[in-house]
Amino acid sequence: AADTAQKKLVVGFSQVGAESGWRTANTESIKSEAQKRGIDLRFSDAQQKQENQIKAIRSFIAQGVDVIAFSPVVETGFEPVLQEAKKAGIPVVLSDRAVKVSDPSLYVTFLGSDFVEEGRRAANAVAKLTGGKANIAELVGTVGSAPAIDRKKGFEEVLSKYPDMKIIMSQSGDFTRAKGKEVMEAFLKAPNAKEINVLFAHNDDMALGAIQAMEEAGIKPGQDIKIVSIDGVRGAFEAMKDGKLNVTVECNPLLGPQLFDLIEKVANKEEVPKRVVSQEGVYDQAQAAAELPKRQY
Amino acid sequence: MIDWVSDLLFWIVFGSILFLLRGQRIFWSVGALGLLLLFNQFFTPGFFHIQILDGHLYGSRIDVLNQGAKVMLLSLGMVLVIATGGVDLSVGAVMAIAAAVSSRLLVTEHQSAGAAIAAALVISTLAGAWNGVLVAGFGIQPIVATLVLMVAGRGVAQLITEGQIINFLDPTMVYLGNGHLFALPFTLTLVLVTLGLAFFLVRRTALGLFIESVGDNDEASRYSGINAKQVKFLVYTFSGFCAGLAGLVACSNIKSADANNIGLYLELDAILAVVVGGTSLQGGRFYLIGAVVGGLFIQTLTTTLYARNVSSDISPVPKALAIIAVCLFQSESFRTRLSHVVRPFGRILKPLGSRPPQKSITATHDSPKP
Amino acid sequence: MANSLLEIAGLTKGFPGVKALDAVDFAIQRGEIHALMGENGAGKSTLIKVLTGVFPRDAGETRLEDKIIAPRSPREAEGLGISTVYQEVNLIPHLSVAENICLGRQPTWLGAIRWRAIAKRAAAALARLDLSLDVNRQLSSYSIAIQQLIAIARALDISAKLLILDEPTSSLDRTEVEELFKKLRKLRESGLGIIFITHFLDQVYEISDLITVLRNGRRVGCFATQELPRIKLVSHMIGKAVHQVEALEQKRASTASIRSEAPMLEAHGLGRKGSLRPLDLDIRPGEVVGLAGLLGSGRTETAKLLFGVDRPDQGTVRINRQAVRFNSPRAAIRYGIALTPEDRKVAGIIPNLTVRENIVLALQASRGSWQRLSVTEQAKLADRFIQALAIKTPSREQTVRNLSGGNQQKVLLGRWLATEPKLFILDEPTRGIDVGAKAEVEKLIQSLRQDGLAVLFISSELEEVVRQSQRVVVLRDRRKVVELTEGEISEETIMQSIATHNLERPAA
Amino acid sequence: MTRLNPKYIPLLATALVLLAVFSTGSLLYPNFGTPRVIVNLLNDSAFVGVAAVGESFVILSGGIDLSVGSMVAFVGILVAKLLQVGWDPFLAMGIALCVGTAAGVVMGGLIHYFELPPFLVTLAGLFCLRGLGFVIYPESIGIDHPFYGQVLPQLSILVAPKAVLPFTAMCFLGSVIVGTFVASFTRFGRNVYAIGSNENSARLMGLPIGRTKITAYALAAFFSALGGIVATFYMQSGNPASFAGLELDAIAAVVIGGTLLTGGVGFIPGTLMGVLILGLIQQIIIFNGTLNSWWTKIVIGALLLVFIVLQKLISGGGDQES
Ligand SMILES: Nc1ncnc2c1ncn2[C@@H]1O[C@H](COP(=O)(O)OP(=O)(O)OP(=O)(O)O)[C@@H](O)[C@H]1O
Ligand SMILES: Nc1ncnc2c1ncn2[C@@H]1O[C@H](COP(=O)(O)OP(=O)(O)OP(=O)(O)O)[C@@H](O)[C@H]1O
Ligand SMILES: [Mg+2]
Ligand SMILES: [Mg+2]
Repeated sequence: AADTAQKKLVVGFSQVGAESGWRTANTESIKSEAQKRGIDLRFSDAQQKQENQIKAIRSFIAQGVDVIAFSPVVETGFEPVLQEAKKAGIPVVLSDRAVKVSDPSLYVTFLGSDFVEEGRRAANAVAKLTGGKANIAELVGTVGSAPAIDRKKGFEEVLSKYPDMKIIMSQSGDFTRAKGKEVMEAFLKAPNAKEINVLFAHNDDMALGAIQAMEEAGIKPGQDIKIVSIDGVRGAFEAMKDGKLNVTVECNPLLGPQLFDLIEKVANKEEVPKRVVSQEGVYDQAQAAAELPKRQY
Repeated sequence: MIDWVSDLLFWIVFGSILFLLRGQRIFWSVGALGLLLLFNQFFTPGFFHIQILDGHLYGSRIDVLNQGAKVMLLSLGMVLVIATGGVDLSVGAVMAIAAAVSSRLLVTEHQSAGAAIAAALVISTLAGAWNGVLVAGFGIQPIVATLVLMVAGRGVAQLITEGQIINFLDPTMVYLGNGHLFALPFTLTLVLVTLGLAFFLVRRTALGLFIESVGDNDEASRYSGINAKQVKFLVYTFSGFCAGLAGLVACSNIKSADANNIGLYLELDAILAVVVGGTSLQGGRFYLIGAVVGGLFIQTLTTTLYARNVSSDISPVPKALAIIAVCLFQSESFRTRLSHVVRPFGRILKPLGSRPPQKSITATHDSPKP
Repeated sequence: MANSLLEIAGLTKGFPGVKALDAVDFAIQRGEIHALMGENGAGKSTLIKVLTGVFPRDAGETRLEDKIIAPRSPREAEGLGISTVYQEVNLIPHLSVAENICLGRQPTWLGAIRWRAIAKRAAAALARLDLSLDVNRQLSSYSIAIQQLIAIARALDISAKLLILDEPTSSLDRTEVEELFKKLRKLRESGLGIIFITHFLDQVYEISDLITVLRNGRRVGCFATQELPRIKLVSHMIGKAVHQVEALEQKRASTASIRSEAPMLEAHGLGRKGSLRPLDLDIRPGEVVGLAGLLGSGRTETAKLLFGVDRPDQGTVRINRQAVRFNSPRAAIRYGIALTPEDRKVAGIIPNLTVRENIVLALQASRGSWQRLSVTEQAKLADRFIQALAIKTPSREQTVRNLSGGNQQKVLLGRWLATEPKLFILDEPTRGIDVGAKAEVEKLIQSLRQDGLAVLFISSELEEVVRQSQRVVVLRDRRKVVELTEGEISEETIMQSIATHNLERPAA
Repeated sequence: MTRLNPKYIPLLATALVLLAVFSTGSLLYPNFGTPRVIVNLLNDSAFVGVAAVGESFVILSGGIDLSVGSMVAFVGILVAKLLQVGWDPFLAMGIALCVGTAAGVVMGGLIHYFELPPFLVTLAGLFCLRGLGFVIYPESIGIDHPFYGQVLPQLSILVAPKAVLPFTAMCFLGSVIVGTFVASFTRFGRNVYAIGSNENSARLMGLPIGRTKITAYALAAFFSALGGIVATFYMQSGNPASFAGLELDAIAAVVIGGTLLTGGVGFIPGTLMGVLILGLIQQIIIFNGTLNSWWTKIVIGALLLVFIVLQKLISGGGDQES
């Protein structure tokens, strides 16, 4: 045990990809924290593919790292490779997102936000903004992706409690600004477009695209149509400051410090809780100006 | 009332264009576009609604023109590449590079919009030239040669933006993808100018003939004294240029450069547009205008699916079926089979399908040779 | 008659703009070799293709052994006992010779192909044509003539009732043809019916029993070969009276010409390892130099080296006394050299472009892409050669793929004539073109010569070489063996020099 | 033996490149040149590999199949769903294979009878299968059938200390063997080559064009479906959104393996090597462990380029151009 204290801790981390500003911030946070603590980080980018992630984990096992951490692309499908990790005696820490496994001992702990909860928070924000009367247009994330599924789930769960709030249009915007704009343009041309008074976007990027579409159609975003989105990236705060976005539900990407606290504990065989929730808030226009300078991503 | 008149006018114009095109290869692509629009006329409320907003036209059909500009631009480059018997998978990545370069210069390096746009176009043209060197110079199969840039190019774009989404507000840059000229989106002008440029390049010079010849029989072209390598190099370079333009339009559209997502999977749409436009993937004869019409068709399809609120889960299915249907009608053997089965169909399709005996040379290659 | 093998009645087939077959009747007996004759584009190949189901027919009836048949694909035709060698070699270039012969009927054992057996069977099939090749080599590594023989070997490899050969001898030299005919006679004795298409009158008279003549898609008549004088046959084919035809009869080219002393092209020690031993060759303006030799003797290789298709690895080339070096056809064209390749399918036509585009192609290429020939210029050029070479096409906008084989060849000639070359290398230029056209081409060559053009003429027809050339270079085993001048040129001397040098060759 | 038949040169070049990649990795990183890494490689590439074997047939026939990725995902979710509602695993797999093959027959039929471009038809196949996957179930489903949990792990062989050859890898190698046999030792296989090289000549030679083409697409679909089943072994789950873009990996592997995209030239073992080269490049990058997201892409592209050019140089310049 004295030996391990001397040796550099080797951690393999498999990231989902670099698909959004949020993800890049997440990666940066993890990398810089590892460097700060002098940890030998083996970083691998899965480019949004689960099979790449499985390859990386298997490779980490072959390389003989001390701890494996990863942000799973999807919830299922990791059982066999986690079994291998367990056999090789390497502890696994999940970040950002959980996995579904029959045997919970396959990972030690999970740090991250709760997408379903984010959806619920967004719905509550909508209720607060509109007093429970809303015709909602929804910009869904990438079809089949975990955040899209869970955020929708949480949102609709709360919605069922408000009879006067309903989703009247829903379409995927692929989590991107361009698609968000394109889909919003189409929404605004529907015959019942006038009824829309709320936009719920599964992430900020799509909301920012939609805002442009509204402006081009001569609609005031944030006023004519209230906008609620998720993530809390810098661009969203800027938009809120300008009054174009109403609420963003934070989903904190800066998990580095919390993650390595956990990893070091795990490496030292200390007890850790099975579930650690990252600290996140819900921000509205009133808080935007104060919060903006603190956002580096 | 106004809508009613403008619709009627639209259909009269469209109908006459179709009538003029009968017997030509692109008749089927334009016809398919017409059918799709006709469907929308009756079944998608609001699709044909058009109004004037801030001094320019505003409506779904305008969106199609504006959003479709990217695919139309790409397909102009792609159609030439395909005509030489190749394919360019890297256009999506090159779009991202162009977007990254321009916005980085604009925002981080504080350069003028003109410089940023010029630099982006130069670099994307160079990227295209790189593909050209691999294919023509080293003789690597086009699909692998361009796969290299497809994979690496997006990385380069992210490297340039350092993984961030760069936002900009420069009016010139914003105008590219959002501005209006003559009450229509400026992107339409951009497409038409590029089409004109391509048209000049291939139809006013002999390049078009060389491209078709190389695509049809590489060896025999060499024997005839055509510099096949040069021809191939040129088309990939031009494709890079077109991708650069499309990339500028794409980032201008959303006033930001999102290196990871700009142009993602758009190479597929561009190839589809070319095929829908009547050009064979085997190379040889190509149809520039067909490619543009193909691009419009695909965008109309996408917009239709959005407008009809078809769930994204299954929206690929109707898209696929529509494309197959278009190509079935382009297929000579399908038409013959159909006219055997359904007699009255045959009577309608026959005069449209089988081309009339050639009288004289038509001015451009975009008309068919029987 | 009880012997009747195949009867065709009222067969009709139209293409857009052309009536390729117009109610054609045809009949063949067992044990008969029946020649099908006609000008380029008369409909011979179409008749074969409709008969064997490549094209659907518009009307008509076929009976094989009194049973009505209507095959919808060559495969079905083969199943009915009709084995066909189509015009142009139709084999798979990337596969080995052995496989090409056995494809589709490979011997198998429990579903697994027996590769050894294939090689053996292929070798045996080739041996029957007196050919011994490395059957494991890729087909494309052999010259077009050898490929033609391989295609015939494939057709002979099955036991059929009817054998159809569409211009099988177009690239073969005399000895090869004789071997083939020997084999055909044997097959005739065994009761096979053979349909034979060619443009060589000699061959028709040598082998066939009956001749059916087609003209413009119509049957002119069926004649017993022995009772039909040559001149009559030609007059039936081209539809002119006998006395008009007589004017066509070719004479030995006149030697009188403006011959400048300075050679247009001189090659010294030109060679390439593995394909051609170093050889000297010079051609003067106003002179036709014939290149004679057997199959694979290196004639095509010589042409390719001179045209920059292959790069020579030794020797020098001088054009108008200036040392030049080219490594691409482009460069050669710049020096005024033109080449019509022997394999027109691979290196000649651009199949999906129009006649007009094919004709202007080389000229346009030499002018570069900026100086585009205007559409009217193109049309004028195309029309000029369509007329001059009597290319049979519904319009200049017809895709070349849809032309008959001989007319495709004429288009290629037109392509190169349009560039007004100084040296014209013709590799089997008369391959597959009809008598009338052949005479036209010969006349053309001579008139070009008189205008001061230098011509290198390659042909497997010795008679033609003799008639055309002022000098003949004889090749053997990829080496120049002798150069015959003016007075010495005759078929006998050429044959002799090939044979003698054969004996002289050191045993290696 | 006599001298090497020139048609094997591209294959040899590919083998040399494979060797070069592996040695590069072994030299650079400890633990790289171990049996375990090789076994991992086979396991990780298994489903792409199986699909690539099928893809080879279509490419050899002069066509292309873009529906691979969607097919793998579709079969995955189909099997997972059927198991979830309590079907027998073998029955579920059998059904999946049949449905997959049927889709291939339909695509082949459209291509042959209506002369539609393969690119287009199979792209439509890609869209349709993806959509149908979502129709079956829009989210991922884990598989906890005992066959997967207990039987499968037993079906592996210890080939070296710490290196277990799993069943998925065996499926992959088996597919390569079967594919090689079909391509080289059956009439169907040879007809595929002939059609890919020159369809018109093949028709005039009396080969069965339609049957061969449709069978080629059916076979490709069968192998893709098998790849989907192997993927369920690999991940013990099905997900309709997974494996987007897998077709490109498969096509790249086939082409890197020395097969001409224009058809008619290539070998199935080449595809095996192509798959392994792509897999090794990824392994090198994972072992490196310091590249960030964009450098990963750039380095993959660069390595791809280096090895393709290397292969081109070894096999002797432009000789294999069609
Ligand atoms: N696929 C086709 N499409 C259109 N026209 C065709 C096609 N095939 C042949 N033709 C036309 O049919 C006519 C007869 O052609 P065919 O090939 O039968 O001539 P042929 O007698 O074999 O001539 P040759 O001696 O030159 O081979 C020609 O005018 C030709 O242009
Ligand atoms: N009898 C033969 N045996 C083996 N290979 C041959 C034979 N004849 C020709 N070849 C091959 O065919 C190719 C072309 O040969 P070459 O150019 O010398 O033919 P050629 O003299 O033009 O005669 P032709 O064109 O009539 O066949 C050569 O590469 C050679 O390998
Ligand atoms: Mg013919
Ligand atoms: Mg020759």
